Amino acid sequence: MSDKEVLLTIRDLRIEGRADEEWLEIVKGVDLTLHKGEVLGLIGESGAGKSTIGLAAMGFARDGCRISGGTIDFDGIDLRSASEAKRRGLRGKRIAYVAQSAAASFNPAHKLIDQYSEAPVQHGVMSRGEANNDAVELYGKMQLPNPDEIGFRYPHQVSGGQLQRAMTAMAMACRPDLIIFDEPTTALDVTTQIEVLSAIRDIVEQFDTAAIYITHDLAVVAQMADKIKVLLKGEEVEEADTRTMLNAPTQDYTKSLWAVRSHARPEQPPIEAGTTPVVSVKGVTAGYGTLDVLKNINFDIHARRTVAVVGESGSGKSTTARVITGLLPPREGEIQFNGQTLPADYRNRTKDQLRQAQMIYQMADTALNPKQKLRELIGRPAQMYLGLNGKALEERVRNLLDLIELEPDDYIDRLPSELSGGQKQRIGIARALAAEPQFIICDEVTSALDQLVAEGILKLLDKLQAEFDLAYMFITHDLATVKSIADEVVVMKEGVVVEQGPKSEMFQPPHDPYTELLLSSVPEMDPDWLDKLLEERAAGGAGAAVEGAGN
Amino acid sequence: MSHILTMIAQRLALGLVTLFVVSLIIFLGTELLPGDFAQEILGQSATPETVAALREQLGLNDPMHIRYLGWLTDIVQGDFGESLANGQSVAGLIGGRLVRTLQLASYAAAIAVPLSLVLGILAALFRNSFFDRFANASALSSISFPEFFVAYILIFLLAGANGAFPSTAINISRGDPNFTEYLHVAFLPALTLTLVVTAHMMRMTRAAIINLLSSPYIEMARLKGMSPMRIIVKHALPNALAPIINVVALNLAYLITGVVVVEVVFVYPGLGQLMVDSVAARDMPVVQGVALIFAGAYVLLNLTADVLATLSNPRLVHRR
Amino acid sequence: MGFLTGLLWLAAAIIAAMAAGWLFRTAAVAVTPRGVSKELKTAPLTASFGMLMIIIYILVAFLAPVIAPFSETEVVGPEFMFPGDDPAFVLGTDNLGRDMLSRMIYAARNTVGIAFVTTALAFIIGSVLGLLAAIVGGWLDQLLSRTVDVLMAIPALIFALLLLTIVGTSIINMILVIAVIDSTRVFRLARAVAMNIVVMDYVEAAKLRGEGLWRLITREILPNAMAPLVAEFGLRFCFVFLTISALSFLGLGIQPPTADWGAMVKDTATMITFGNVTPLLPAAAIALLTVSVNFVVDWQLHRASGLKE
Amino acid sequence: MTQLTNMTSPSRRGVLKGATAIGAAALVTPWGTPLRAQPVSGGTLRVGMAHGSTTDALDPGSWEADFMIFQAHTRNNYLTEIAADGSLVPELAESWEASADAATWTFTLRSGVEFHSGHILTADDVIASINHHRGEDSTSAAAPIVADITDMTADGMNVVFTLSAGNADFPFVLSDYHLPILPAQADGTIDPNTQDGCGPFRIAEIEFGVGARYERHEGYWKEGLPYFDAIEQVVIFDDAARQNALISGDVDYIDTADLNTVHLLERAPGIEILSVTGTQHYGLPMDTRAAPFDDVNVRMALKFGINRQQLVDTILNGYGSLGNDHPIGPGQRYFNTELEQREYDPDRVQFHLREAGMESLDVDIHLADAAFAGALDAGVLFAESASAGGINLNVVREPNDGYWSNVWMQKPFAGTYWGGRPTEDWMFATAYAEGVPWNETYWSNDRFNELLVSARAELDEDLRREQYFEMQQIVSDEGGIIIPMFAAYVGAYSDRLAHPEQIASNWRNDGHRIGERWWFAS
Repeated sequence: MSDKEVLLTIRDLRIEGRADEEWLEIVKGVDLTLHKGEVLGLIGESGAGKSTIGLAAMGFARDGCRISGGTIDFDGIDLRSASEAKRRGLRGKRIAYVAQSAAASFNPAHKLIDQYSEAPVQHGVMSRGEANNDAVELYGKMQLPNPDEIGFRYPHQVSGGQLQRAMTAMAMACRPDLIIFDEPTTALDVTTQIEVLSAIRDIVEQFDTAAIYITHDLAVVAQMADKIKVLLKGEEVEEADTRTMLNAPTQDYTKSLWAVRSHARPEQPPIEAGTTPVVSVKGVTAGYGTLDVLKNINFDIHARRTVAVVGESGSGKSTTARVITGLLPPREGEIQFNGQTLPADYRNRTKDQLRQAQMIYQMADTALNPKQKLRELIGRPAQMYLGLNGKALEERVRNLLDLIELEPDDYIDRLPSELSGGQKQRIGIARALAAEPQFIICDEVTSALDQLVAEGILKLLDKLQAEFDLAYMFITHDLATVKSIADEVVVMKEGVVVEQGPKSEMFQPPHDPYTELLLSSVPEMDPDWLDKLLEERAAGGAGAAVEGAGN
Repeated sequence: MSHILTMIAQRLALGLVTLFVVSLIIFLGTELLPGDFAQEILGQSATPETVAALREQLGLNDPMHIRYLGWLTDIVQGDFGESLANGQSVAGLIGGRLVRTLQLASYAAAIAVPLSLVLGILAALFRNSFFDRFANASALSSISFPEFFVAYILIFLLAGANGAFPSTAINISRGDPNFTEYLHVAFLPALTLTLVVTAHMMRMTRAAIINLLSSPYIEMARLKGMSPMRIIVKHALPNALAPIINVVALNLAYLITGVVVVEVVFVYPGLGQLMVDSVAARDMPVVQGVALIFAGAYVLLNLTADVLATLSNPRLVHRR
Repeated sequence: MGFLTGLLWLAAAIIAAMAAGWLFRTAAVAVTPRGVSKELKTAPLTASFGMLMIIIYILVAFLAPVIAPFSETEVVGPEFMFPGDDPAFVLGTDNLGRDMLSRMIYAARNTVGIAFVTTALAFIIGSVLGLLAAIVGGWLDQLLSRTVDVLMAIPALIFALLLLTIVGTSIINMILVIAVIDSTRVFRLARAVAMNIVVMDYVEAAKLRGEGLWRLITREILPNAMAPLVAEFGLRFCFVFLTISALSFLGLGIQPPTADWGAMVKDTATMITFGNVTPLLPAAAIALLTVSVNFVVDWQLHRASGLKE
Repeated sequence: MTQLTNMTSPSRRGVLKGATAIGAAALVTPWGTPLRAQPVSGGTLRVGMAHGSTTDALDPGSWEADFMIFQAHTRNNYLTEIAADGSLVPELAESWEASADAATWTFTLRSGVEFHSGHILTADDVIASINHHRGEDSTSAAAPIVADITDMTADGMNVVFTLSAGNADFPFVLSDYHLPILPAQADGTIDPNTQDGCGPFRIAEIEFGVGARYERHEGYWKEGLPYFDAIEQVVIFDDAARQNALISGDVDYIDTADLNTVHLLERAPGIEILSVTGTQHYGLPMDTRAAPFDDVNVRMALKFGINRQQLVDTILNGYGSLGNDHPIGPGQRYFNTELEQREYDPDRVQFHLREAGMESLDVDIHLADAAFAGALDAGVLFAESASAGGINLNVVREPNDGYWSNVWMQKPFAGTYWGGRPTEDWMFATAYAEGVPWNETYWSNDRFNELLVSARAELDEDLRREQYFEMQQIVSDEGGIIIPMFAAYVGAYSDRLAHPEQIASNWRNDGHRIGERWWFAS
């Protein structure tokens, strides 16, 4: 690779971000060299400064950030000293960007093809007609269905995986020398992720475009990058070519990243026959309007057991949770709690019934009232259900903060905005615990978190389960998580339970075809994994179902 | 598109109900006012005998519900009735004034809407700059002056002996001016109204746009190398249209229904004065007629706003 | 020339205002406790100026009897004296020969007080109902929303005129009537804002916890709906002045001899057509307060929006 | 909201002998006084008026606002006319004759008077026009003033009126603006909505509450009149707008100038101010049945507590004169010149309060600017001055809307204004006699009521004067109304207009007859 011409050189890059009117350094002297046609993977946890560096490669800093030091040289142009107009001239034309969420990054008001042709037309690369024809061609290359027609749709009419491919096509519109991919598949289901990854890899190779591929997922970056740079808190940990990095990392931090998936829950003894499950979902059919989202769902959850409900978006996992909590009364069937039928609507449940079933949400950001301090967030259920007040309440809150491993004195008067993502999720847990429930629904609680952090949360949940005899229903799309935490697994697809049983059975063949597809789509830390998988599927394996799995 | 037509039909039906309730409220409200038509029209010269005779003659002695039902029966057949005061048909009384009210509202809107959009867009583009704050402060100042006072200041500055514009719109009631004459004569009233409504629309435009600037698709547009102006106009504005359209509709409704003070100051014969006079005289058929027109204008403008806001949102036009 | 001089004066006024704002901010940062001063440091000059002005208005309102040279109602001199005619009357006298300056000072008390109470009431009514409609939904939402639709379809001024004539003019009635009419506007905004908040997980969590309606509204939704409501408060506050002066144009409004800026503008407004600046004084007092309030509101809104620039 | 009739000082000459009056007046011109300059014909007079409503109507019984009263005199003629000097002169009636008991009146009509429609005036027109206001089911505001007529008969060009009782002032009644002569229809009634008339101008166009346009009536019977070719009348409510319209030349004449700024208007180039004082007066009536106003000492305390000069200076800006708590103006025939002018006197206030057994007095006064222009300010000044004598007067602001039905004669202490009546008898009988509908103070005084009846029939000039003097004394000292000021009619006009030397003071706008009395100077 190094025999090729150097395209991008970054030296001693320093970027500051503003917090409370003070400037803090968030990127602390990073160097980076990228040759033409080369793909660099940037990995690190949130807060490592990956995206910020990626954007800085375009001479761009987000609002509230500023590039405070170092040089950025793109093909002989000093991006720091260049005029804004000159930088604008490069963006979209010679350096393009593919954002994490295509759904949010496409302008909802314009058709895809108009957004495609905007950059080439505005930068004077092509006429509008040429750009439109080009779009169709690239859509085809990106393996989008109906390439002639799909551009004339609005973003909301196109599925997430397709949008992400359309965005990659859009980035390619001016045939840039460099593309920044900022976590392009993070928001996608595993089965969709594969298509997008392969499409991106093909097109980058085809046009010999250099790329910076930003992600927190090691297995993904292993498929995409020629070389990998590991970042931690705005500083480089190490850089090496992909295979070297995977096989022989030199730094402890890197090694710890590589070793993440170590948590495994010990096998639980089988449930004695005749034990009354804590929660029992019996023949539930439910939906919105006339549409049935759930069809005849049945499963039990016992004390001290974790049931993982797995499926891709739209499979009905969260709807099941809504039925159990009483937010969505089922059309048919019922929910039993310790053998007692619960009123279908939460408004008809007693305070104690409400207390017994708690929920932890996926997005801690929206699940915690941003205007309440932890004292109130955590204390409220205790106050409400257990009648604690004054000193007793304060004591309880401190106790709960201890349980979730946050220093009470330091945190009790903080607002959610003053916490990190993992800490917020811990608060969600503490809030659920405060009610002293028997049963907790965990809705994708780790999917928005970095792996190390997620690991910590899972451990904590395990510990708490043992301590308080809790029953968990664990909703997730991530099979790795299932492996590490579940006792039993329920696989759902399009509102139906496809397969269910103890974890040990589920991860052993033979599988239901859908379960098979899910399992095989989980990226592995092998640079050749994607190639092999695609080959297998081309040969007529489980890949036949891939297209149907898109949302 | 059929769901939009359904929405329009539903909203029109709802609008009819609104009109009905408005007419009921106005009727009851006017009934509750102290004094009735006979007393008010005779004023200080009322004697018990003449008041009684007038009531008898106009049927004001009938119970309230009979009179309301009578009016309702007529209105359903499209008959607005006649003024109690001078027997002129309400439709005739309203007709000419409605046209003039609409003319003035359109004139003011033709200045105010583009002006506030442009100012709002510029303020969003140069946000927190001197221009932004100055435009904001000026707009706020202009709406903190009462309308009649704004009118007087404009008259003082732009009309009078050597001013460029007439101080009153008397010439409009003197005869039908042609288009350019109209623009000249009605300039000051239109400008006054413009100053009154611009601030609200401008601030909303600015806020609606700025609200979107942290969206990922705006960042995307910036990363595609688009100019700030293009980002605001092509990327932010289309998505900010719904709240802007809404506030524009509210202000247009105000231009039609709320301009009695400007009418008075500029001697502009519009509906507002008719409404105030009729309320003062308890001339129920006219009050009801004008109230219906006002409520109707409000309902229609709101409906139009909602339809436009829907049309501006591809998610609502092109369902999956 | 006249235009240029005007421009110069304007520039001087702006510079003076900003300087005052800067001085105020510096002083305020120095004397306030750490938490507050940290917030204050973030205030732009416009907002500092706005805060300074609001404080001055409040001081003037509270200290009116102390600082006013004459009483609110006493006839102290010949009518229509111009500023400068007599050093005793700094701003001249009004149409009855009362001291303009004293009236202006007392009016701060009445006008600001009434406008504030009215706006606050409108917000309490409008936002509680709006939040209620959003959170309860269903028939209650339909009922409230349709009612508000109907009320808004009636021109506000004419509606106010009707209601005030029915219930009689007194300060209390006026405050109630304007507040009720204004609350329809607040309702729409509050409902729209709350609609976005009620779908948040933390509201769902609170509902599932079994929280009562009142607590949902006051603790979960309202604090998060404050920013847009506060922004609207700034504008509504100013519209209340206008409504009061428009009502006095129609012969309703604040009782004489109570001094009130809106009515003072109305009483002397005709003078402006002869180039006499008397009515500009109360009008400017309203405008300055409005602009100041909105500067502060804009700052708070900007902070709340989290848009960092 | 305006008065039924407004007229002044029908002067010196005995009204009974109407025919002689013509003879005297005819020496100058029959309908005016000596002219300042030779009138010129032509031009369109544009008039801006402060009052006029979209609820106005053509029916003469409903006329109330100045807009319609001006229209009335521009389009119509009346049987009698009050000349600019205040004397009663003939118009459509050439002469009139009364029986000895003044209960039967014979009016001889002018012959050959042509209506705009070409119709020629007959006695039937007169009977039909007056009948329109009579009868049980009359809705006319003028019903009370024609209630005394029991019968009317036509005899060629004579009309004989029979009254229920003698009324020496009857010819004055027929000049009332509600009583224009309109053409009779075949069934012997008038069409109240007709636009026909026999006045100097015909209606070309009229839109209520907005304006009207009149064109010269070529067949007008008054020789050489009118001078203008056409008149445009526009309603301009707003004081500033009206004055601006005059200054900028959009109108030539405005009927009302804002008293707050009239001194500024006066300085404007080419603008003249027109001010006449007549019988228009502002009052503050108290309900004499209600405590504390049932005590004459309380009433006196309040009368002494008001600073009349201050009100005239401030509220009227000097355009008016002091009132003496009775409704008779200084220009009237029997104005009591011997009555001492009441002055502001806090000591007397206290004296009368003590007499009433009070230390201090707390009362509410209910006012709105609908009562009279500046009523609220007047109330404020009254409260200020009264406080020195120990009266705490609280001014309650009432809405303009509905003032006359809701506040006036409903609240015990309010405001009022009267355009006045051309004769003392008419004024007293309208608002001071016991039990009459507009006795706004619910006042009753035996001696006064006695005098009212005897003075009406009294033919001896000196005795009559004596009786009216005493009545004024009684009203002033014991009556329930404070009348602090007589207000001038203040208008303004462009100096391109010219007018006769003497301007009528019975009404605004030269008795609302500027249409036929004024002309353009060049």
